[in-house]
This record gives sequence, structure tokens and C-alpha cells, in this order.
Amino acid sequence: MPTDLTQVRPYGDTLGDGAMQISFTLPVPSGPQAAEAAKQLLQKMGLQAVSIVHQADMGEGFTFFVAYAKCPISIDYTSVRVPQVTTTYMDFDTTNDFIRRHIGRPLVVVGACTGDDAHTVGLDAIMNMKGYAGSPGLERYPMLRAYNLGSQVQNEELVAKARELKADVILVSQVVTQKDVHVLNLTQLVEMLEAEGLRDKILLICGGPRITHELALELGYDAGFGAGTLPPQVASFIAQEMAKRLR
Amino acid sequence: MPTDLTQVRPYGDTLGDGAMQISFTLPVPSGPQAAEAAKQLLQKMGLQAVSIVHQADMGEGFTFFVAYAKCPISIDYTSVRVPQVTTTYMDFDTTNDFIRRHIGRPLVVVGACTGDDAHTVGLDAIMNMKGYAGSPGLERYPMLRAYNLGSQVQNEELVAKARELKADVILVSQVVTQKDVHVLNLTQLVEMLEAEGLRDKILLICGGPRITHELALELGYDAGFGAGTLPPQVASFIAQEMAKRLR
Amino acid sequence: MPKLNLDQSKIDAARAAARAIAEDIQSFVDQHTTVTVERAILRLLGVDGVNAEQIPLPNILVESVARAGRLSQGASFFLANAMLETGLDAQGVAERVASGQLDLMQLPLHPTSAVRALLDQLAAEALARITAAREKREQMLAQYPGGPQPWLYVIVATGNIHEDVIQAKAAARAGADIIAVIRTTGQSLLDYVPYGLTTEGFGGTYATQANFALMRKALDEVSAELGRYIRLVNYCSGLCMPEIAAMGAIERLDMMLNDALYGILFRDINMQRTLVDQFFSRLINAYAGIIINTGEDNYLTTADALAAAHTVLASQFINEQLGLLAGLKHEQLGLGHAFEIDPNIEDSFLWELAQAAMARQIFPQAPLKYMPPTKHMTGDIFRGYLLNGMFNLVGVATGQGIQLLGMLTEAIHTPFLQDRFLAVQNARYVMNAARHLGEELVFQPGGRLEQRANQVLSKALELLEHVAKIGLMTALEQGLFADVKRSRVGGKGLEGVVRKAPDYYNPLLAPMLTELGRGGDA
Amino acid sequence: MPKLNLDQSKIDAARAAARAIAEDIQSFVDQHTTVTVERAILRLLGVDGVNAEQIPLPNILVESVARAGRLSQGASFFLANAMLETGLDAQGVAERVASGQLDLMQLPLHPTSAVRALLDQLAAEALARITAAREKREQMLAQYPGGPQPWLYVIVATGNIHEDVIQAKAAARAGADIIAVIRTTGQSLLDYVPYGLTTEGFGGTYATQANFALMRKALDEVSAELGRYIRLVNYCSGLCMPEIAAMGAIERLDMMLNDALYGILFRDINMQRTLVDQFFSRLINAYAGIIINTGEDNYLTTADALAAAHTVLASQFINEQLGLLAGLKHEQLGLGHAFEIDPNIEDSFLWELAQAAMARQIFPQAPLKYMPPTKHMTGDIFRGYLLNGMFNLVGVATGQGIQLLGMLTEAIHTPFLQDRFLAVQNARYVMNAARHLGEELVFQPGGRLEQRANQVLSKALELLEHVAKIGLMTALEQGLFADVKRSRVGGKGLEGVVRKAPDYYNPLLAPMLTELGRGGDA
Ligand code: B12
Ligand code: B12
Ligand SMILES: Cc1ncc(COP(=O)(O)O)c(C=O)c1O
Ligand SMILES: Cc1ncc(COP(=O)(O)O)c(C=O)c1O
Repeated sequence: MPTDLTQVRPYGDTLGDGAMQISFTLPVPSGPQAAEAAKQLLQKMGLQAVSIVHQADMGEGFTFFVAYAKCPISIDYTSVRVPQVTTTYMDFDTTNDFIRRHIGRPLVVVGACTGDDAHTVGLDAIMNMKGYAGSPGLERYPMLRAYNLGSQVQNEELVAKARELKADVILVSQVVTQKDVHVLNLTQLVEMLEAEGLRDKILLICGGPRITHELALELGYDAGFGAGTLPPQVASFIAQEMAKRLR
Repeated sequence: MPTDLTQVRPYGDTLGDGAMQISFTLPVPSGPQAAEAAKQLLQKMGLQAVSIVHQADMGEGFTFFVAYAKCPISIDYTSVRVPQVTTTYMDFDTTNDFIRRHIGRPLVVVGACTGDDAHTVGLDAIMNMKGYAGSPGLERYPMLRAYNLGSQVQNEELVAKARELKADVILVSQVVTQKDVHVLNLTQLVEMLEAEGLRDKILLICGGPRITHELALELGYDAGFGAGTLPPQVASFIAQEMAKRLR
Repeated sequence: MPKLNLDQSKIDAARAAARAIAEDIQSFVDQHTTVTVERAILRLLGVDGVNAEQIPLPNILVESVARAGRLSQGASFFLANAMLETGLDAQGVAERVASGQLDLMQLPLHPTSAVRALLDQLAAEALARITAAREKREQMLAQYPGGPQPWLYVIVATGNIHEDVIQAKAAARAGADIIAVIRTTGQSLLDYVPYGLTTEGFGGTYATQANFALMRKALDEVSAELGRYIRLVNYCSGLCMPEIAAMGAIERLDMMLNDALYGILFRDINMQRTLVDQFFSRLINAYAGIIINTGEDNYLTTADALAAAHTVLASQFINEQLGLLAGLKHEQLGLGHAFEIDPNIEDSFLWELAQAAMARQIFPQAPLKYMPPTKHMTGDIFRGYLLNGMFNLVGVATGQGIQLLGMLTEAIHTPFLQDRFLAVQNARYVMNAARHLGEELVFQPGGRLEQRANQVLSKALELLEHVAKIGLMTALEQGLFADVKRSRVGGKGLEGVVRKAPDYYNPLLAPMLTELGRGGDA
Repeated sequence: MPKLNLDQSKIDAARAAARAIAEDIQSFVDQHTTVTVERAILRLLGVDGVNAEQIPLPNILVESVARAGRLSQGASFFLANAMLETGLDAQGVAERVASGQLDLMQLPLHPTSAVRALLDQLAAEALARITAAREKREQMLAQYPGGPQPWLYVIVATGNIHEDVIQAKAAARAGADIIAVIRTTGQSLLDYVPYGLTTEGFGGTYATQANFALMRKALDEVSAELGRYIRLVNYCSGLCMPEIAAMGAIERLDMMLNDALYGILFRDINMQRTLVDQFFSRLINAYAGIIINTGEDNYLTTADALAAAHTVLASQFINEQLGLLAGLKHEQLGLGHAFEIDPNIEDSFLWELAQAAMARQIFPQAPLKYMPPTKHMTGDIFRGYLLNGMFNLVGVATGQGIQLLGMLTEAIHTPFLQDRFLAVQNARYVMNAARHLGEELVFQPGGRLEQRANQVLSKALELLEHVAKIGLMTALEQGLFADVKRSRVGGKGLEGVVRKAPDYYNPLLAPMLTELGRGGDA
């Protein structure tokens, strides 16, 4: 039973069965009518064989549901394209050599957790000397001059600092995403850089657990790095992309 | 912020946000392309702000996903109707009195777990003397003559027994539902009863954790009872429905 | 492991009572055979396959002997006689009988000594095959040793053996140590074993020799790949216990669900039938080096787990003694118990811990089979996942042998691939994070746990002494186990029980018993 | 509770070192005031509200005193002077100052004794209000007593106080004992407290007095309905610690996040500022009968929980001694720690158990605040739910006081209603099922857990003795805590620190300290 990759559907225990688990809350009081509403909602979404297997009264007129259902929709896996950083992965030494050979001077990298975001662990993982998961951070690269401005850095401040340090690269970390505050912050930075005529002169990179490369491109960044990023991935990208630009 | 019950949407932390949790498996190898496929699948289902928050390689080319997304679809709660047993709930004494007054003789009830189903706990809960959750079972009702045939009773056997005992009511329990075996079993019984000209003479009731009243009606039963049913609910229904029929 | 201060004299007395019960049963067993015992013998001697109506040849042969009223002599005698007469091998004879070309019962009888000599030779070959499988297991275990106990045991139950294989391999990769292929509903009441690869089952997959072989091969491949031997389990219960044991012995299954009372209590199989069948099936399992899993957990699916805890312990003692009499070693006794106390009860976790620690202490060498919460699982999969985690914690803290992993969707459907994966992840986390917890915990002397365990022990002893007095069959008639009353002559399969004639012969019995010894060290 | 054999002499020495550290800091604190201390005093004396630009009146008043370079005398002096001069009440004065009709610093000065007499009277009224709130709490607690510890603590964090209220009530109904309204990101760095009901916040909701009052009212209603007093928590940290304490005291909050070092280490607030602020805020909390929650758990979000375990313990000792010096009773010290060891480490559960049991034993009267796994939570919500369950088990087994419930979606978003509901269900199941586990468990003497706890204790003692030698401020400069180096004159808010003049007057200080006593029993 080889899978037909042009028609991939969720799998429970039989190819093509479409099995899905769903949980959600409805702002209606618990009871048979609530369960029926939950079921009809899922049916309206196109799900089939909907089974509300659990409901719980959460108080204040809210009800929690667990459901299983079958998803009749399939996806053509062979045509799925992932917006991904396309530069090749290079290790510490290769990257330094690459910069030395293709650029001939250390690149200036300025990083910050912007807005009110105080989650520094992710940016530190990428930038700090000691690095992350066994890979040294950008501060350790002789061919990168890395400045970590830390947390809760306002965009104005970051732009000023970048100008002052003649930054080649800006790294922005955004971890808090509630009410899309990261989109707000990231967009504001792009606008400021554009207003100051700096946007084209700078390689602009963002990162964070809810950041994808796709989102970054949409927001006007050159790249985005998500959960589990390792420092050399970022360094490789910087080196290759800067070489291309300076060519 | 009173909820508009004609436009009920899933709730995460803000009214109308549509938040849903989904988990499922795709028969594709783990990786960025898998995550993108998962995301696109959910988008194709109409979900928005899809976030694949977890993926795990389950081996053999299968990947597990956990996702959160927003459901833009709403449901008109005020117009949701639940197919429900409409007889009123009566307690032990009231039911016996009711049968005495309106029918005047004990009703014969035959119950079984049919097909290969050996899950007797549910049927026993309804029928056995000792009852369930504090309510006495049908065997204790003086105005019901209850016969529990036990487990793995073939439909032929059940029909024969019903004929022999001149049953007024048949109770069928179906717990195993894999590959819809319960639908098969339940349908076969209706067909047999019809073929034997017994269907109209018998009040036909089914039950089990995945049975709903709606499904029961669809399959040609007079009622269906799901998880958490108590014996008096069943007894009340039998009494009132039989009275109506014998009127 | 944490130690409870249990009353050793009560343990000894309970074991003695169980021994008496088992010996009483054994004397009955020794005098009887059954259709499936005879079919199992034929299978081991080389008969396999089905006729055009899918009736297995062992059934056809035994049927013809039984019809002639000669089953009391043992079916194999007539098979061997026919072989001598025709010069065919066992399968050749069987096929001719099936096609109607040969009638076993119409052939001239060769001298008993000649027939038995042939039988002994066939038996030796059969036992050599089993030994080869056993040695292959030992060799693989040496080459690909597994992790520490508790071993992680998961089920596959798609109904389709090919789908099962995929799911089993995925589970092994995720970290499972043991794969059980759950049987389709109803197979246990078939008085024959289906044949060939099967793709249709409800709530499980048919147990057939071809299915066994296919899964074994897949697991061998994955074992080699992972460097970890993956054990295979099936169900040696129902109306064909010995035949399934025979198939499993040949196809190198590693464990078998195999209980002395399960079929009687939970499948309404006649008690004489099951008691005779369990003996021969266990003898085969013993010889094949298979670990049996007993079914005490089932008591708790209908009875209350706090109130009926002592029935579980009592049954463990009985299964132990019957098992030893059938040649099983303590290391092959996967005695069952379960985490089935209502989780909403205050201190339920303490009572579970007490029960599990108690079983561990009373049966120190047995690879106890510990079943997860099932009855109190609901559609709340999150709660279910947590319950399974607490169960895994008790498992590792008390040193259980075989941990059946609970599924978060227990109350909903047979496991999805992801349910099983999550279950393995759950166990791996908990057991790693609490790996040496058992060595660090001591229970408060005289505290709640110790009191509870001693209570359960006392009640089990009482029950066993009563059963020893009245005999197990009478106890079953009186409904002393699982609240179910079973008549000595009721239930399914009694017609297949036959009293052995003085000239009854089973060529496998003596060599197996000789090699295994009987009764262990009690 | 399970008992570890800890080296008591080391515990005593660690406590003595922490005492010395705290007393050294206290002598600095006693000589200083800050803008927010002064604003807090004004608030307690009756100043509230904002001007048209949303600037709080306490800020405007203190600003005008500071601009005149007279803050070293205490802002309240000028307020009372203006009251005597104008015959207005405190709020009347403040409003006129805000509107520019009155300039505090241009008024003739009344005799110090008259001004202080008015201040003492205002202070007595303020303390009477706080006492009334405190008594109301005591009365409600008597009427609606809660369940046993660990109390179940959950957060609401929608950003919108009205949405928060719904979620808080739902959580209480589900079984939560404590509701914390998480503050919006960034508020801690505001040098003022926002005003009024607020509906916009990121990752949390503004802490305002109106928000406090609205939530308190909602929880009082639900407390009465459930017959169980629901405690309310907010954040008394950042640049406005004392003002928030004042607001909380008036609006009857029950707990406050309130750490002596958190702002310095994790918000880069100047150390002089925070150390002065924490003292006065704690004094108010002490007087109001509020339980403080310290923030040691934060060490583990950046450092490794196994390697940095001793810094948590050391900080607990320091928080304890600084707290006692600010009049807090042991019963008000919700010292923080957390379940943050990498769950993939073998025996991680044992190390968590050891740490939690150790803290319980070293601080026997403190209602320890136990934080759930956060750092090692992932998008795998099932695993997360299980980790939270194991955390809850350690909480109940070691008798923690305040159990912050982990959210299965910790790595994903601020809690959804259902996440919080599931968290409460998790804790209720585990804690009920293991209610008396702590009484039944004994740890293997000399075993892994005991060894680990003694190691952590030894390292904490070493650290504390070193800090006592060099002084806490120098230690902070050297980066001895949380791997962060902070300069004595760096960070935010130093400009708000003022050395007290000899005629400095804070009318609340003496009566509070007199009533509370200072330094507890160390
Ligand atoms: C540790 C932590 C904290 C610590 C932060 C300490 C510190 N110095 O960083 C403390 C306790 C201070 C904290 C506070 C708060 N936190 Co917090 N916190 C976390 C936690 C537990 C772990 C985050 C972490 O360290 N991850 C480990 C790092 C290595 O992973 P990472 O950030 O994803 O980084 C990797 C990649 O994303 C990428 N990357 C990240 N940045 C960048 C940048 C670039 C340029 C590149 C190339 C790559 C890159 O590379 C990194 C390495 O692979 C998460 C929950 C969780 N388990 O994820 C919540 C979490 C992030 N916090 C949250 C919140 C809301 C807060 C608060 C706002 C709560 C409050 N109101 O008080 C506060 C305020 C903080 C503020 N002002 O921002 C929410 C965010 C919700 C959301 N999605 O909006 C989370 C998800 C918890 C929750 N469920 O509520 N938090
Ligand atoms: C106990 C149990 C068993 C026991 C049964 C003992 C017995 N004598 O009944 C044993 C161990 C024997 C067993 C075996 C099997 N089981 Co089973 N079992 C369960 C378990 C754990 C609980 C069922 C139960 O007792 N519920 C309690 C009762 C009171 O609830 P109830 O049945 O819903 O009944 C209530 C209502 O539904 C209603 N009701 C029920 N029937 C009727 C009838 C009428 C007329 C009315 C009015 C109302 C009514 O009223 C009752 C009271 O409120 C469930 C999992 C679970 N937690 O639900 C699996 C479960 C039902 N079993 C399952 C399976 C697959 C099996 C096996 C087939 C596995 C195998 N291959 O070996 C076997 C074979 C059994 C067979 N031939 O049918 C699956 C079914 C999957 C599916 N949806 O298809 C489940 C869901 C487990 C799983 N996830 O795999 N099982
Ligand atoms: C010992 C034993 N045998 C067999 C089974 C399976 O039963 P059956 O195959 O009869 O449905 C079980 C069920 O769990 C069991 O415990
Ligand atoms: C003691 C303490 N104060 C305050 C906070 C919240 O920080 P802030 O309001 O500064 O973001 C925390 C965070 O957990 C804390 O532990």
C-alpha cells in the first residue's frame, strides 16, 4: 500500500481514513445542545464522521470539547514548496574563511530583542560566545563583529545603534506574539529603516519560536529563523548573502 | 461582552477568536516540507492563522503534528436542534405505576450484546437488578419482565428468543464500532425483524458509548441511548412509548 | 525496590492453598484430552493448510477420528498409522483425507509399537523445530539485548495484517519493546484457527500462522536495524489455546496471553475444556521459552478494583501453580494485574502503588504484566494521557516486568498510530525520569500502603483456602471469581473434551515433561 | 512529609550568612527613599487619579517636590503642609497641583510638629483602611475556608480586564484557589502606575487599582458562591513596587510577586533603587497580611536547573532574611523554586523530588511557591500535560504551599480558557489521588536524593558565605546571581533614589514597624 503522495490525507490506522483529533471551546453552556452545536460546527468545516467524545462544563457558560473526525480533504505533497533559506550550511571555520575570501573584512552584526520583549535566551543562543547546543555563537566568529544589545530595545534605539556601528546586519528577536505584537514591532522596524534610507544597506534578519522564513519575507525581512535554529545556520546565511550583495 | 448566540465561534481567550487545537498524522516523512503540507492542509480546510507547533517523526514515513489555528466559521446556536428522546423522565415507582395504569400488564424486555460484541458492562448497567449509579436496573421493575441474554448473541438467536418470549421490547448493546461493525450488526437486525414481520410489533432500542439517538433513528430504531445512560431513562421511554403504541 | 512488610506466613499459606487447587485440577487434566489438543499435536507433527471451504486440515482429521469415537486414543495415532500405511508424510496424509481420497479410520492398524515409534520420531523432529526457534530467540536476544524492565508493550489492532506490520514497525522505532497483535472479536469462540494472511477483522486481526510469520519477519528486520530485539505477542486463549501455542512455538512468538480461567469467566467456555487446553498450551509455551501473560486485569473491568483486589492476587497464585505444573519457569510467568482503581478516589495512587509493590514482592521472579487504566478512561484524552503517566510511574517505581502502555484514546477507538506513539513517548519520559525511584523509596512502616497490602493478602488467602476446600470447579460454579457463575457442563466447547483411553498416546507429552520438569519449585 | 537527613549546621550557617547580608543591605535601605516610595506614601494618604495626559497625580506631586530638590524630606510633608494651608483634603490638594492652581513648593511652611501631626493622623486612617481590608480577608477566610495546600494557582493574561474576569471566574469554578493577573510586558519598566480599567495589553493586563478592584469584586462573588475564598495575586515588582503594594493593600489582594533581586537581575533596574523599593513594598505587604511570592524560579529559565540549583536556595535564604527585616512573617514568605530540570535527564524526577523536599524542610513554615516546567515545555502539548502532572505529584508529595499550575501550551501562547481548565483538572486529579503520599514515603537514607540535597545545600552555603563577605551589591556587580553582572550605578531608575535628609519623614514607617516588629525570629 504505497502512499499516493499527490493525495495525502490524515492517517489514523488506515491509509486515507482522514482521522483528526480536535479540541476547542464554545461559549455556550454545556449540554446536549452544546455537543450538537460542536458537531455541526465541525461538519460545517467539512469534516465527516464527527464524534464529540468529550465535553466538560468550564463554568461561566463555556464548554470544552474533544472530538475526532475524518477529514475528506487531501493535499498534493509533491507540489508543496517550503519557503526556506536556500544558502548552504557551513561550519564555523568554513564561514570565517568564506567571509575572509569573499568579503575580506569582518561583518558588523547588531542584535536585539525589540519592543517590550525581554526574552533574551533565543537571541543569546545565536549570538553569545558560549553558543547553543554545542555550536559557538556569532560573538565567537573572528569574521563577525557581533553586538548584542539585549532586551526591550526600542526600534529607534536599535536603528540609531546600527547607524552608529555601521552595521551590515541586524538581528531581531521576537518571542511574545500575543495579539500579533511581533508583527507590529517587526513592521515598524522595516518602516523606520526605509524612512531613514537604511533598509537597502542592511541585511535584515528576524527570529523567534513563532517566526518562519515565509513570515519574515512577507514582513520585508531578508530571512527568518524559527525554533531550534543553530548559530552556524545564521552565520552561513549572513556570509553567503552578504557576499552576493557585495559582489 | 454578551455572546451573540447566532454566531458562535470557538473561543481561546477572546470572544470570536476561533481558536482550535488539532492533532493528526500524515503519511509523509518528517521535515519542513511535512510541516508545510500539514499547514496547507489545514488552510485548505478553511482554517486561518495556522501554526504547526509540533511535529514528530513516528517512523515508517509517518509524521505527527500538533497545530493551533483559527476557525473563521461560526454556527447559529439558537437554531441547533438535538434529536433527543422526548419522553419525560420518571422514577422507578412512577414508571411501574404508569405501566400498571396505561398498559395493565408487565412488558417483556429482551436485551443482548449482539454480533461478536462481548462488552456486557453497559447492558448490565441498564438491565441488572443491582442497577447503575444508584438507579435500579430493569430486572428490578415489577412491571418489566427483563431477560438479559448476555454477550456475543447472534441476531438470529436474538430474534428467535424475542419471538419465543413474545417480547415487547428489544434492547441491543453495541460497543465495538471499529470499521462501523455496529452499523452492520444493527442494520442486519432491523432487516431480519422486517423479514420476519416482527419489526412493527416490537419497540426496538439500541445503546452504547458511540450510539446517539440520531444514529439510532437513521438505522431504523425507535431510540438510541449513549454514554452515561441511566436505567430509569430507558424504563421511562419504554413505558411511555409502549402506552402510546397500545393506545 | 521499595519493600512492604508483608506477612510471609500468609504468603506461604496462600501459595500452598493454590498448589493444592492446582494439583487437584491437574489430576483431572491428566485424564483428558480435547479436540484442540489433538489438533495441536497434529500441527506439530506436520499437518497444516485448509480445504476448499477453508476448513483447516487438523480439524478435518480430528473430526474424522472423533466421529469414529476413537479420539480417546489420540488422533496422532491414526495419522501415524496412515503414514506407515501409505508411506506419505503427515501433510500428504492430511491432504488426501481432506480430498476424500483417504479415510484414516478405514486403514489396517499397524502394530502399536511401530506407530508409536514413528510418532516419537515425528515428535522429536517437532521439538527440534521448536528448540531451533527458541535458540534463534536466545541468539537474537544476545545480539540485540533490550533495555531494562519494565518492557514497553503496545498493541496493534487494525484488522489488516499489512497495516499492522507498518504500525508495529513504527512502534518499535518509537521505542516499544513488545508488539501484541490484538485478535479480532470473536476469534476466541471459533473452534478452529483461520488460515493465511488476513486483512479483515473487527477490533483486531485474526491470529493465523501466516500472520504470525509475516509479523515475526518484519520485527526481526526492525530488531536488527534498531539493535534491540522486539518481542511479539499473540493470544493463546479461547477454544484453540494449544493450537495457537503450537503455531506460536514454530513462528517464534515471544509471549502469549494465556490464562487458566479467562476463557471460562469471560468467554463462557466450558471449564473442563479450558482447564485441559490451558495445560497443553502452557506445556508448549514452556518448551518454546515463551512468557505467558495471565488475565487477572480482566476481573477489574467488571468488578471494582479496590473491592476485588484480592481476587486478582488469588488468581495470580492459581495461575502460578498451574503454570509451574505445566513446566513453566517463574521467569515465564507474566502474571497480570492492573491500574484500574477509580482515579477520583482520594489516595487512589497510594492504593495502586501498594498493590503493584505487593505483587512485585510476592512474585519476585515473575515478569509481572501490568495493565493500564482502561475502565476509567474517558473521552478526555488529556486526562487519559496523564493517568497513563501515573501508571507508568507506578510501573517503573515498583519494578514491573511488562508494561502494557495505556492509550489516551482508550475510551474511543482502537489505537491510531499517533496514540501509540504518544503512549511510548509517555512511558519513555516517565521511566527514564524516574529510573531509580524504586531504589530510593521506602514505605512508612505500618502506614497506609502496608496496611492496604496486608489486607488484600489476607482476603486472598481466605479465598484460596476456601477454594482449596471446595475445589476450583465448584468455586467457579459458585461464582467466586469475577462475580460470574459457570456450570461444569455449560458453556462452549464441552463436546470437544474426551476422557483418555488407557491406550491414549500423545508423543509430545513425555519428552516435554521430561525436559521441563513438572511443578517447578512451587 | 518525607524527611531528608540534611546537615542542620549548614542550614544554620547559611541562614546566618543571609542574615548578615540582609542587615548590611538594610542599613543602606534605611538611609534612602525613592520616588515610588514617596508616591506610595501619597497614595496611602489619599492621593489618586490622573491628569488629562494620564499622568498619575502622585507622580505630579512627587515630581514637583523632587524638582525643588526637597524629596529628601519626604513628599508627604509638602502634601500635608498644603492641606493645612488650604484646608483641602489630600486629593483636593493633588488635583489643584495637577491643574496648576497650586504649587506645593511655593506655600508657606507650617510648623513641622503641626504637619507631622496631620500626617500621623492621615497615616492612622490609611493603616485603618488596610487593617479593614485585612480583617475582611480574615473574615472571608473563616467563612469560606479553602482546601488543603498546595493551593492551585493559575494565571489570566488576556490583556483585557473584562475578559480576565470571565476567565478568572471560570478558573475558580473549575477548582483554582488563586488567580494571578499577569501584567502586560513592559509595565515593570514604567515609572508610574497606569490608571483605570484597561483593555489593551500584550502577554498580560495592566496592573491598575481599578483593575484590582474589579477583579477582587468578581472573585468575592465567586468565593461566596463556591464557599471557598479565592485569592488574588498581582505583581509588586518593577519600578513601582511600593505603589503597587499600596494599591494591593487597599484593594485586598492576597499575594504579590515581590522579590528583592528580580528587578535587578531580570529587568536591569538599578540595584539601589530596587533594594530600597522592595523594603517599603514588603512592609506594606506585611502589614496588609499579603503573602509575597519570590522569583527564584527565574534563575532557572536562563541557567541550567541542575547546575544552578544552589543559587535558588541561596536566594531563598536572602529573600527570607530581607523579608523578615521588612516585618513579614514566615507564613507570608512564598519563597520561589521550580520544576525546571531537563526532563530528558535520567532520574530528573528524583532530582526534582530532592530539591522540593529540601526546600520544604529548610523553610518549614513558608508557603513555598512552586513553579511548573516552562523552559523544557515544547509544542507537544501531550508531553507538556504529563510533565505538569509529574510536577503536581512532586508538589503534593512534598507539601508545597502554592502550586503554580503549568499550562500544556506553555511553549505556544498565553493560556486559553481550556488550557487553564485542563491544568486545574490535572492538579485536582493528581493531588487528590496522591493526597497522603507524602506521609507514606520515606527516602532511602544516604541515597541519591539525600546526597543531591546535601550537595545543593553545601554549594548554597558556600555562595552565601562569599556574598556575606563581599556584600550583596558587590556580588551583583560580579555576576554571582543568574550569570548577570549589574553595575551599582547602572540600570533603570537610579535617578529616583534619594538619600534621606535628617528631617525626612514617612508617617507610615514607625507605626507599621512598631506593630509588625522587625526581623522576625530570623
Ligand atoms: C524563559 C521564558 C521567560 C523568561 C525569559 C528570560 C530571558 N532572559 O529570556 C522570563 C521569566 C523573564 C519570561 C517572562 C515573560 N514571558 Co516568557 N517564556 C519563557 C519560556 C519558558 C522559554 C523561552 C525560551 O527561553 N526558550 C528557549 C530559546 C532557546 O528558544 P527560542 O526563544 O525559541 O529561540 C530559538 C529560536 O526561536 C531562534 N531565535 C530566537 N530569536 C532569534 C533571533 C534571531 C535573529 C535568530 C536568527 C534566531 C532566533 O533561535 C533560538 C535558538 O534555537 C517561554 C515558553 C516556552 N517554553 O517556550 C515563555 C513565553 C515565551 N513567555 C511568554 C510571556 C507572555 C512572558 C511574559 C510577557 C509574561 C508576563 N506577562 O509576565 C513575561 C514578560 C517578558 C517580556 N517582557 O517579554 C509567552 C509568550 C506567549 C506568546 N506567544 O505571546 C510564552 C510562550 C509562555 C506562555 N505560554 O505564556 N519568560
Ligand atoms: C471493559 C472493557 C472490555 C472488557 C469487557 C468486559 C465485559 N464483560 O463487558 C474486556 C476486557 C473483555 C474487553 C475486551 C475487548 N474490548 Co473492550 N473495552 C472495555 C472498556 C475498558 C470499558 C467498557 C465499559 O465497560 N464501559 C462502562 C459502561 C458502563 O459504559 P458503556 O458500555 O458505554 O454503557 C453505557 C452506555 O453506553 C449505555 N449503553 C450501553 N449499552 C446499552 C444498551 C442499551 C439498550 C441502552 C439503552 C444503553 C446502553 O448505558 C451504559 C450505562 O450508562 C472500553 C474502553 C472504555 N474505557 O470505554 C474498551 C473498548 C470498548 N474495548 C474495545 C475492544 C476493541 C475490545 C476487544 C475487541 C479487543 C480485542 N480485540 O481483544 C476485546 C474483545 C471484546 C469483544 N469480543 O467484544 C474498544 C472498542 C473500540 C471501538 N470503538 O471499536 C474499546 C473502546 C477500547 C479501545 N479503545 O480499543 N473490553
Ligand atoms: C488472558 C487473555 N486472553 C485473551 C484475551 C482476549 O480475549 P479474546 O481473544 O477472547 O477476545 C484477553 C483480553 O484481554 C486476556 O486477558
Ligand atoms: C518576582 C517576579 N516579579 C515580577 C515578575 C514579572 O515580571 P515583569 O512584570 O517585570 O515582566 C516575575 C516573573 O515571573 C517574577 O517572578
